[in-house]
Amino acid sequence: MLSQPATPAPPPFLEIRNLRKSFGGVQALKDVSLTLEAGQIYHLMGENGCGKSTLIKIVSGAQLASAGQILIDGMPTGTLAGDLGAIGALKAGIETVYQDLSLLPNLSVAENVALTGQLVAAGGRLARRLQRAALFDTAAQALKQVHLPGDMAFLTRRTDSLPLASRQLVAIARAIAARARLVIMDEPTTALTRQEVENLLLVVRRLLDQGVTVLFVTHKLDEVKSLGGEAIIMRDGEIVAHRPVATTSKAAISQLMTGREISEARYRTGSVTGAPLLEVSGLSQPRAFHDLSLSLAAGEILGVTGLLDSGRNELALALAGVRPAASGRIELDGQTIWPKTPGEAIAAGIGYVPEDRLTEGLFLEKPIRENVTLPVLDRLKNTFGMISPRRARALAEAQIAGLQVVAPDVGAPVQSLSGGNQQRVLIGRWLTINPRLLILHGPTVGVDVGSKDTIFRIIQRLAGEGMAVLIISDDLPELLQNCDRILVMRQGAIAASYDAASTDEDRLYQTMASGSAAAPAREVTA
Amino acid sequence: MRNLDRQTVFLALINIIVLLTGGWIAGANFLDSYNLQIMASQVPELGLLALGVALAMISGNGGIDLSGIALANLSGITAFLIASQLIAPAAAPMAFSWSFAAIALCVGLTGGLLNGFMIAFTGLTPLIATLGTQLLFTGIAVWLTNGSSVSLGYIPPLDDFGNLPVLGVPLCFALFVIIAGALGYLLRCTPFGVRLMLLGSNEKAARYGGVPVRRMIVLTYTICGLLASVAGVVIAARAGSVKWDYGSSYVLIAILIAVLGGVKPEGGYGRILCVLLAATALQILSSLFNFLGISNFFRDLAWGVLLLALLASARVNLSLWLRPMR
Amino acid sequence: MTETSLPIPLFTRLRALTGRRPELFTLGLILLTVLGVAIANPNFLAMNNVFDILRASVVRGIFAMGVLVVLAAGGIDVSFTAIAAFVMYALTMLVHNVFPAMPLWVILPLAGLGGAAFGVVNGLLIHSLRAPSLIVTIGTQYIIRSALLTFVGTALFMNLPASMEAFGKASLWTWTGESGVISSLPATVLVLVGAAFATWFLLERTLMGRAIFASGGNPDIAARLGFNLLHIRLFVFGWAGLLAGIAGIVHVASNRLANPFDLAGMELEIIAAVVLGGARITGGSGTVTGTLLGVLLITLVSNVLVFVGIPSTLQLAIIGIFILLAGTIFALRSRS
Amino acid sequence: QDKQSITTVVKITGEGWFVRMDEGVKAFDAARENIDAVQVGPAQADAAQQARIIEDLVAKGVSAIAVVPMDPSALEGVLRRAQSRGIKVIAHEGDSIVNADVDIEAFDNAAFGRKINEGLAGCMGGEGKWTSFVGSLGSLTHVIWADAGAESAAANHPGMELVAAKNESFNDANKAYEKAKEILRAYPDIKGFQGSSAIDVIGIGRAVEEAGLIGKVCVYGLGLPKDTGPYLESGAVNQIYFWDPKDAGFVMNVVAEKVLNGEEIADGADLGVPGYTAVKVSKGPGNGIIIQGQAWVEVGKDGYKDYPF
Ligand SMILES: Nc1ncnc2c1ncn2[C@@H]1O[C@H](COP(=O)(O)OP(=O)(O)OP(=O)(O)O)[C@@H](O)[C@H]1O
Ligand SMILES: Nc1ncnc2c1ncn2[C@@H]1O[C@H](COP(=O)(O)OP(=O)(O)OP(=O)(O)O)[C@@H](O)[C@H]1O
Ligand SMILES: [Mg+2]
Ligand SMILES: [Mg+2]
Repeated sequence: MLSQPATPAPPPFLEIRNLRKSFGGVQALKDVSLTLEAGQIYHLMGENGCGKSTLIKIVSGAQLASAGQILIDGMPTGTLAGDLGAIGALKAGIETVYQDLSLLPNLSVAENVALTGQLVAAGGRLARRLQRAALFDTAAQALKQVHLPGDMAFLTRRTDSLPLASRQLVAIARAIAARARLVIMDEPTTALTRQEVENLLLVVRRLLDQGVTVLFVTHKLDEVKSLGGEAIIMRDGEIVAHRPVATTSKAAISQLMTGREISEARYRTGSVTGAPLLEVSGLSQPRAFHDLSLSLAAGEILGVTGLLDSGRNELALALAGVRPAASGRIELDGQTIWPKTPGEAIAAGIGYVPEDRLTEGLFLEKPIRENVTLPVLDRLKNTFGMISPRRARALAEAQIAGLQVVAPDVGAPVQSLSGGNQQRVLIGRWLTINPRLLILHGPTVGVDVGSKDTIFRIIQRLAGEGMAVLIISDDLPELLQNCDRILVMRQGAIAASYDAASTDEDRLYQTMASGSAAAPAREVTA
Repeated sequence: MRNLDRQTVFLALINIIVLLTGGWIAGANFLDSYNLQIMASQVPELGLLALGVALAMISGNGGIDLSGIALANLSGITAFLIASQLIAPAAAPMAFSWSFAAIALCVGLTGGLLNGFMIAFTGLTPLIATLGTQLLFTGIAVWLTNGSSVSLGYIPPLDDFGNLPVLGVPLCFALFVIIAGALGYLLRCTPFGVRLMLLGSNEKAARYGGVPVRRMIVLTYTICGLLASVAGVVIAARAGSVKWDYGSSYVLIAILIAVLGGVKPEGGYGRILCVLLAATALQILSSLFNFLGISNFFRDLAWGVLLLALLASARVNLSLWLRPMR
Repeated sequence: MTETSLPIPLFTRLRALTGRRPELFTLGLILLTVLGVAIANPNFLAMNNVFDILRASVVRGIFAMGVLVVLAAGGIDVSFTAIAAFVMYALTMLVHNVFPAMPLWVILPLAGLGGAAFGVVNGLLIHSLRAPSLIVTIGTQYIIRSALLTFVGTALFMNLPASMEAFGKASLWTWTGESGVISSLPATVLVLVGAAFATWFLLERTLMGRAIFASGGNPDIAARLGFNLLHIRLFVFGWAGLLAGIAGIVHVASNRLANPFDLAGMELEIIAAVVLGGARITGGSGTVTGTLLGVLLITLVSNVLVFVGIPSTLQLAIIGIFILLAGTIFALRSRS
Repeated sequence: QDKQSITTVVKITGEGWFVRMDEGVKAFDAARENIDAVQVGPAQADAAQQARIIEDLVAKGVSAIAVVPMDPSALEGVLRRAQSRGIKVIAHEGDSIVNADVDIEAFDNAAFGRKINEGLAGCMGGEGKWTSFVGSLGSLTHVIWADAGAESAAANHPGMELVAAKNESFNDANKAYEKAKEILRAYPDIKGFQGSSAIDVIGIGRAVEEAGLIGKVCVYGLGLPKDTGPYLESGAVNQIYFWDPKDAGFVMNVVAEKVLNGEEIADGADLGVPGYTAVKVSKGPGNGIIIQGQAWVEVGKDGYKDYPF
């Protein structure tokens, strides 16, 4: 399309012609054409539900296209892309690191890294000897390239026992081991801390140096900028722009994606009005955090960040009653509370939006109505102990209207919604209990800029209404844009507290990542 | 929503079609009120057990209850052994019957609690847990009776409960319908039911959403136990005797009915009305086969085919054929 | 958090070991049981007992190998006993009526083939109906068993072909006790050894084995990684059927009669044995050694009660309690 | 006039014993123009399934039901309802049933038990340890045979010592085999076995054969000629006792016909079937009567081939 060379040259590595895909009535892809050259990096960007994942799934053979063609080195792979099949795509050198990493949890690291290679060599036929020695060799070499240990102890570990960042690298090592020519990564950095992201970007650059083509899907514009290459921007199942990253500003990309302007400015406009609402003192949990103290006022937005093992997640879970702390004291509005289950936290007026909305938050095949009304079912009872359908519907409708959820009906299953709308349904659930304290854990993970904008506005509105909001996140811009204060956690303790208006990403990041020896840059006491 | 209704209608249609076909090929006897009553009074034993299985399946996490019939028999046996010590059946049949039922329910409650605790607190998969308790309950029943059947003798109130029609409806069937109705109400209309469905659909999300998971599981399996003990009372009333291996073929049939009734074995979805309709459909079909003198082996074959056909029907997209040709 | 370098307590180390190798735990239970029974009745350790327990484990063991493979791939099969009954009965009749001189080395592969055919149909149904394998195999169990009884026959069949008769009587080693009672190690044990070795090789040394564990861990991911789920399912259920067919013939040969009503209701007990051998019922794990130990454990528990002097009326309850206790310890251990 | 219909309900369809009984029922059906006689039975050995079949027959409105009960007490309720709807009930092997018009026993059960034990005692020379097997403790007739055998031994042969009495085989040859092995292990000096279920002797015979004890241990009991044949040939089973289920099936229908026609069956009556030519009639536990024949057969290695079942 746009970057087609004018002179007859060797055919492009991968060419997609007029690809279409529809699910029932939904046109996920409408006539997508695209050319990828060897050794280049491409960023596939667009709002939630614009069709990025669908495009990737078709190229990697996981789904069948409705119409269209895919050519590799100028050779058609069949009239329909799906003819490639998973094994066909792998054979053609296309490796995909899916959003969920696609690691086999119960198999060892070595098997996860090197099994695909043997499977492809066997042409997908399973009646073959397992080459055990080769398996370990290949895996060890590939792991070396992503800076993971290649010793027997690590090679034989089950992958579900690894930390997330290592799993991400194992997935990339798999692509290396398979000698992929095209590596597709679907939002690989959503769950990584900045250090880990840096590490990953390094690996990506090395892949490019080796002549591998990379197709990168992300919602984080900073990463795009840092990697360079070409931006492919999708909207509503179509490619609306294809331009070099270097010459396109972040604002321009946002606008292309959403069709409207998104400000980069701080959302936080209000100020803390209320008295201290949450007082945590001396909170400890072995192997997670120790002697934490913090306070949060009504109407205040407090951010908490830190590396993955800093104890921030455990703090969130402890306050939400999912995994109670071992010792310490939590006071909410002058009352001492000690939530041992989520139910008790809810009763105390704490709402918790978990990190992973798909597995921890939502009931995907259930209607929006039930997803929203879960915490207040008892309140919807009429005199016969029966949930009043009218009241349930009214409540759910009020919530999704207030949060601008785009949905046909509150009876529609949540899985029919896009990521940003799903997240808003989840927030809506907690608003039904009018929480005194709302804990948002990674509120915009995997959410596009447009939806982010909406969610941030909602958060500000809630704070304005006097709710105390605790945002736990590793998305530093998000914290800077929304919070009054930001606590940085490190090795289970609060390393520093910053005034969000007067600090920046670098300083936060240095505090997070500096060793325990280095003193925090500047302590601000609230 | 429309999907749900389609299934109910489908099952109701099966009931009607089998009934009418029966009247047509097996003669008018098949549709006379006596046979309808007989069929109705045969439904509760299996129907109650199937409701228990359905409930366990809905709760998710591989939920299933294999111990139902074992617990039903144990309830009947224990209730008879204790009640006949307390009250002479011949002297005070009414008092005996009520205490029999009460003791049976207590046993069912205890057994259900045991199942619930095993599953909720030890992390044992329901399949293995209820297999273990199935053997345990059966074993206790064997031990209590030395393996022989225990005859209750003719106790009019119990016998009436098992067989007497009131206004044309056998009492035990009426009880079954009332229980099913209550259960359906519980599942569809109360916070407990909505939470159970959500729990079955995504346990982790339910826990994060404040659902007391363990309490729910214990409660669910306790209800299963109670249902089993009611089945035990019905069996005792209808057979006039109790034995440890009565209904040994019921374990799989109860699962069959639940699945035919559209309960999702992965959890999170199921409708009591459909289970009820599946139970009656199976009953009518099996009575029809008996009327026609068709071999019982063949009936089992038909049930297997029916199950697979129903699973297949969920896979077939009717709109594919209904769409007009281009 | 930094890990302290304190010496790790023995208990923790043991737990870590049994976490990696759950079959060690099963072995421990077996040793405990044997020890307990031997203390109660020292006669228990006599050679003929060992033979008898081995003999009683053969059919269970062959079945369990098939169940292990199905469980590892994330499925459950309850139709294998029906398959075994069908194959053993139909094949014995066929051989007797048509080829009475057929040698064993033809009969056993034929049985395997017949069983595998049923199994492949199971796999096909499970794949195409996209329904839980427990439910589908309940359906096929009904169909297979009632087809056998409706169309093939119902009567006990005593006139075994000569080769099967000889196979059932053959012994590897004979031992004469002081009272003149002879006990022998049956040749059928060899079939179990063969089945176990083949299953081990399959699971640990072939791509199919890895594919089975992969699909048991997470089928969607396995499919994305290029593993053909249809092939895996066809193979897994085919394998279970194949072993079931062979187990059926072994059952007939050692029982010296073919009864179409036999083997019914054994399926859950065998699944329990495999689970007690360390395989998770949710799939993705399990070993051949563990499974063999699990089978041994179940056989042991159901055979020793007389020796300890427990009345036969209490046997079922004891086995139930045993499954609950062992299962609970297993579940608690794998959770921590 | 409507044809009369008599349905025979057996414990389980398809087992050799009841297949043979079906021959009798079919023969009766062929012999009577105006009567429809068929045999049905459940697919599983489950009392519940048997009760359901009878209920459906009651609803269908057959003239008479002849039943071989799986568990007599589990059928009382449904049989009472059958009788209250005017259906005649004939039972076989269920002399404890209250709600039956007639119960037919092939013989006096206690005498049958004694007879088996006499044979066993003769083989054992009246000396040594012996044990008995029953299908299940719930099978009334099995228990009567075993108990009568035990009484007879105790009374007539003080040298015989009964050990581990009434082992349950659950009507499964393999279970009988394993039980027998256990007994052989626990009592190495055992001399005799008395079986009750038709497959008991098959399992016991196999255990005896494998232990190399043919000729040293005596095996006597109920058995079917064709099934037990190989063990009779090898000598692992010495003698089997049975009654012909074909005759039993026929005679049940004959009695049903008589009851339907309102005929009295008096003591010493001749039912026209071998073994039932001079039946003994006594009062049953309910309002019905018990008819007893002398229909037992006893064969060893030489005679079993005369019986094709
Ligand atoms: N299996 C499916 N069935 C029905 N609709 C689907 C299916 N998969 C995707 N869609 C729809 O297709 C459209 C494109 O989805 P896709 O997952 O490709 O979006 P995306 O750009 O990857 O979004 P995100 O940024 O949230 O990951 C959406 O409207 C989605 O609802
Ligand atoms: N070629 C190899 N190179 C390096 N290490 C290996 C190699 N083959 C096996 N190993 C490792 O050596 C250890 C023992 O290997 P072994 O072949 O006994 O496998 P196992 O899984 O322990 O046994 P089994 O397959 O019988 O269950 C394991 O930790 C295994 O991962
Ligand atoms: Mg996506
Ligand atoms: Mg006739």
